[in-house]
Amino acid sequence: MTTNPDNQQQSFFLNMGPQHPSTHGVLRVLLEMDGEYVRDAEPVIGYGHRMQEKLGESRTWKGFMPYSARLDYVGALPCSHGFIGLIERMTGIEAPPRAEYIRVITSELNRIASHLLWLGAFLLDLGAFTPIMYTFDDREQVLDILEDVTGSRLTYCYFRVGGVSRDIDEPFVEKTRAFIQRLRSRFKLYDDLVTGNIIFIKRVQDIVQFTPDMAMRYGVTGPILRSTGIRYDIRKNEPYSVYPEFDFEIPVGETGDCLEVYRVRLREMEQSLRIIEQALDRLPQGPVLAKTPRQLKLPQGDASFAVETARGELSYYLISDGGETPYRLKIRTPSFSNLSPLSELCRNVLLSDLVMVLGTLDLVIPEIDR
Amino acid sequence: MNKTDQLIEELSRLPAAVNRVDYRQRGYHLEVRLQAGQVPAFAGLLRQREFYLVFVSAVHVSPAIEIIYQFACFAQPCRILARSTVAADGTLPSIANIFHGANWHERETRDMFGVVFTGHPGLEPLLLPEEEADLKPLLKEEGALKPADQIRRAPDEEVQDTKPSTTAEPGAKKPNVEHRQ
Amino acid sequence: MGTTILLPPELLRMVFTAVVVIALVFLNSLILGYVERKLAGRFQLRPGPMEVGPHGILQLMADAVKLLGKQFIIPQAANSPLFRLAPLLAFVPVGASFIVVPLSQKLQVRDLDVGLVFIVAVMALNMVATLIAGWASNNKYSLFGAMRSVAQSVAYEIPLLLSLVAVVLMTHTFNMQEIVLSQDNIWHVVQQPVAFLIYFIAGMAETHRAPFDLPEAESELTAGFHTEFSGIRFSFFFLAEYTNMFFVGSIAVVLFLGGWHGPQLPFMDYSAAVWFLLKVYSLLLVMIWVRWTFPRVRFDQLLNFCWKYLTPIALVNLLVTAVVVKL
Amino acid sequence: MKQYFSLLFIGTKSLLVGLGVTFRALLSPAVTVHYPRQKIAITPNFRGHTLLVKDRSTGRHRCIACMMCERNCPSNCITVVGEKPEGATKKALTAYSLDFTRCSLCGICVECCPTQALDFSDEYELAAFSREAYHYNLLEQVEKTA
Repeated sequence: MTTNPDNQQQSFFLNMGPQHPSTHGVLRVLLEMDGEYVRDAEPVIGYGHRMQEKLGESRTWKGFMPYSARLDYVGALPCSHGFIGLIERMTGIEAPPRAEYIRVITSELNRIASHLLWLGAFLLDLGAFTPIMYTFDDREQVLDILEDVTGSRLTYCYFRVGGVSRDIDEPFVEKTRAFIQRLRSRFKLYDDLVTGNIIFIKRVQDIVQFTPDMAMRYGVTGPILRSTGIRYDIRKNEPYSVYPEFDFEIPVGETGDCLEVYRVRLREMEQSLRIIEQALDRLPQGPVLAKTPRQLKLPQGDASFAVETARGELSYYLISDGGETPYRLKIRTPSFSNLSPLSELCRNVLLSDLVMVLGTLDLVIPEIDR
Repeated sequence: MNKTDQLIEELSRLPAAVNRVDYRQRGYHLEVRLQAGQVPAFAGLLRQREFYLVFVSAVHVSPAIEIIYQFACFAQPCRILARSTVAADGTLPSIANIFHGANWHERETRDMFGVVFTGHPGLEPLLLPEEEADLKPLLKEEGALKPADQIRRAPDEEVQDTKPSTTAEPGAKKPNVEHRQ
Repeated sequence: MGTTILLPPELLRMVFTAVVVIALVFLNSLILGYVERKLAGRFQLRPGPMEVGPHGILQLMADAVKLLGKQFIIPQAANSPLFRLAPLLAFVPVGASFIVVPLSQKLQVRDLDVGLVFIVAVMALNMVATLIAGWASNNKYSLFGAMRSVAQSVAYEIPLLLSLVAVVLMTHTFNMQEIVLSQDNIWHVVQQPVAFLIYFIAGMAETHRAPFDLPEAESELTAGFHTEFSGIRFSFFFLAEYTNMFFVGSIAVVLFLGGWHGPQLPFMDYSAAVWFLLKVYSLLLVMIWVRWTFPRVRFDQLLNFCWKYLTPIALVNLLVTAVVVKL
Repeated sequence: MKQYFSLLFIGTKSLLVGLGVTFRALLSPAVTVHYPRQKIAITPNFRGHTLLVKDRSTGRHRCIACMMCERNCPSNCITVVGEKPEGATKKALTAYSLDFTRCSLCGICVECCPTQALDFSDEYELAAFSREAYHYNLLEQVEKTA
């Protein structure tokens, strides 16, 4: 057992990952431990690094489209939404209203799928094996619906500049409505099985505290930020697409502990259902793909586009020199910033708590590493 | 006087060149141009005004690498994009002690561009392996490097007409023949 | 035993019973392993093992064959003799403790007067095996598992013993046969529901079953004390876990659920074991059910629960029992 | 003290409620499909690897070897070879190979094809021992199909 000679206390280092069941991918956390207590937790990232930003520079914007879905593969559609939105913003192309509605519906479905996966995986981190099967049961329904319209189940390439690649039909609307009904009735099951469970509550309540100040210092966004009581959601604060047309709330928590994050995520699913329902009710008729020129150059200059993914703010910043390929494409991913306060958060917590916090952060490692 | 106007005034006192831009075209509200030395003061100001750090990154243009900062605010829709050119010795003051999240962003920027942030608590490689610390993959090659004014949008320029362009596809996209049979 | 010479029929009975018990121990792991996986599947809305044999009943056989065929890897830095010893130490004592468990009036290898004391003593050995396994692996995660196991076992043995003592106070004996016979009219679970519950919870903790599976805790410690074990030696831990479960269930049945008592059957002296096994397995099903429902508790919570809830309640229960018995 | 017992009570109740949920699951039918004995219908919109479509009227593929798909492919996984036979005015397709190991199934090739010569297959059960098994020769495939 190696001990740290510089330290007065007898502490030792523990390598958690890159292959560890609860780091959700190839994340390594270097832990300085004192018994079972974590003295310091330093994330070591980059094992899944694919140099997406360089890929963005070496491909035309059209060629980068499929890559945008491979950032956050659990909630791929909002990521694509951001990239397509950016190109549309730069070129001034507008998608027809029906396409915008479809984008919102599919993005929100994807958000629900992502939250359901998180819910199951989070409980798996806490040692409950069964909930993940129930959430997967629900998530499969979403994936079936999305597969029907996009053609794939995980890494969609569905959004196009000026619209979407395929129109939705009546069976899609029916299936989605049926899914809304189903998920609403399932929340009771999750409440019974998880939310009220005394072991679960004792495991997640008051362990670590996310604060608004910490969120500002580290750029933490998404449900974790909202759990601290700050009502910040790109969909409301810097609305894009047709989000302003819907009536929905941004759920916020109070205390900013992991139980609040959990509650915020569950309530977000309900709000997403509300958005989908309204969008289905008001779905306009018309084309889903605007006429776009086959060769489309990006004008010289820069633009930014931020979207709210399931994990927080994802923003693209593109600089173009007027050529075929972007001159620089910066991708800001939410998990990158959400993970960075880990060392500050996890001081003097137990190893089990660290696993719980990692689960709360809802990390998608390829999105951090890009 | 609303908050944004106040902010613009405070920023100009730094002094920094502040531009209001069209959000619908650019995706941000304010464009700020900074001298390298003003960066910490600028970050400190935004920290007081309760902004959060979106990202720190860079772009390689001639004559020198430009560092890009983006900030946004939880309270009001105000997204700020700030630019600063690195000093001649390739360094820039770090803001990692003001916005702690900048720690990782600056480490990443050092990985990709080799920019040294002075005052950073530990500028080790973040994404790239330590043994390839000299890789700097996002630096442009000789032919691809553009002067800074070629990546700027002209002020008040309208969005370009989206007529079909007649130019041919670039030769660079030709497939690499030896990999595929 | 000294100068006592066993009579041939008695010897025959003992050998027969020993064979039955050994067969039962091995068979139990297969049955319980299958039942657990099947039930886990059913709890999770899936069918469970389906491929090997009808409804997958031969799945555990296939697993055993696979494990037998696997290489046994000893990490370079591991303490080799201890590392080899640990799996055996985990399994043999629990197997041996079945000597005193009365499956029916005649199906008991040896009826010790201090049967219960023997059982409790053997139970404590389990912890040593886990400690040795974790220590010898020379892996930090394994060591965590081992340490957790020791602390957990030490803590939970107290409420476990206190609940057993409550029954002993009522029956005035440590002899397993006599304890069962004393429940001819009424099972102790009716008189001692609190003690039964405490025993059951503490027993789950003793056997490291979820939600108390902290020494293994695969989401935290990857697999805890048996991270480094592979092949047939890994399967010994697996065997030990299921044998342990069966053992804890057996004790519960003997002490609280009237042992082999049940409706009359032909050859009651032997066949009553059916009632015994039925009771044991229904208890084990509850253990499986609990495992596939709850999240894992945290380590400090586990100990808090023991010291703040189980132990005081067990003490109060014992006190009340003592007073009632005395009156 | 009151809190002590109320926590004990609430906690026990919540655990029993949880057990109830899993017990109901035990009694309800499995939701999984016993693959490969059972299969679910695959959506017609599924995107498998691309295929050259056979034109019903001519009985041939529609590819004119314009190279649009090859040029637009983000992953550079398509190679189209077209030659002008002697005396002909148009190029004819002589080889169309798809390196499916690199394909990201984005569908750009299908969309940009001016003659609708490409479509997605519904092939999803893919397994092979070598990479080369996924270097598809689409021209050969389309000519083999009746």
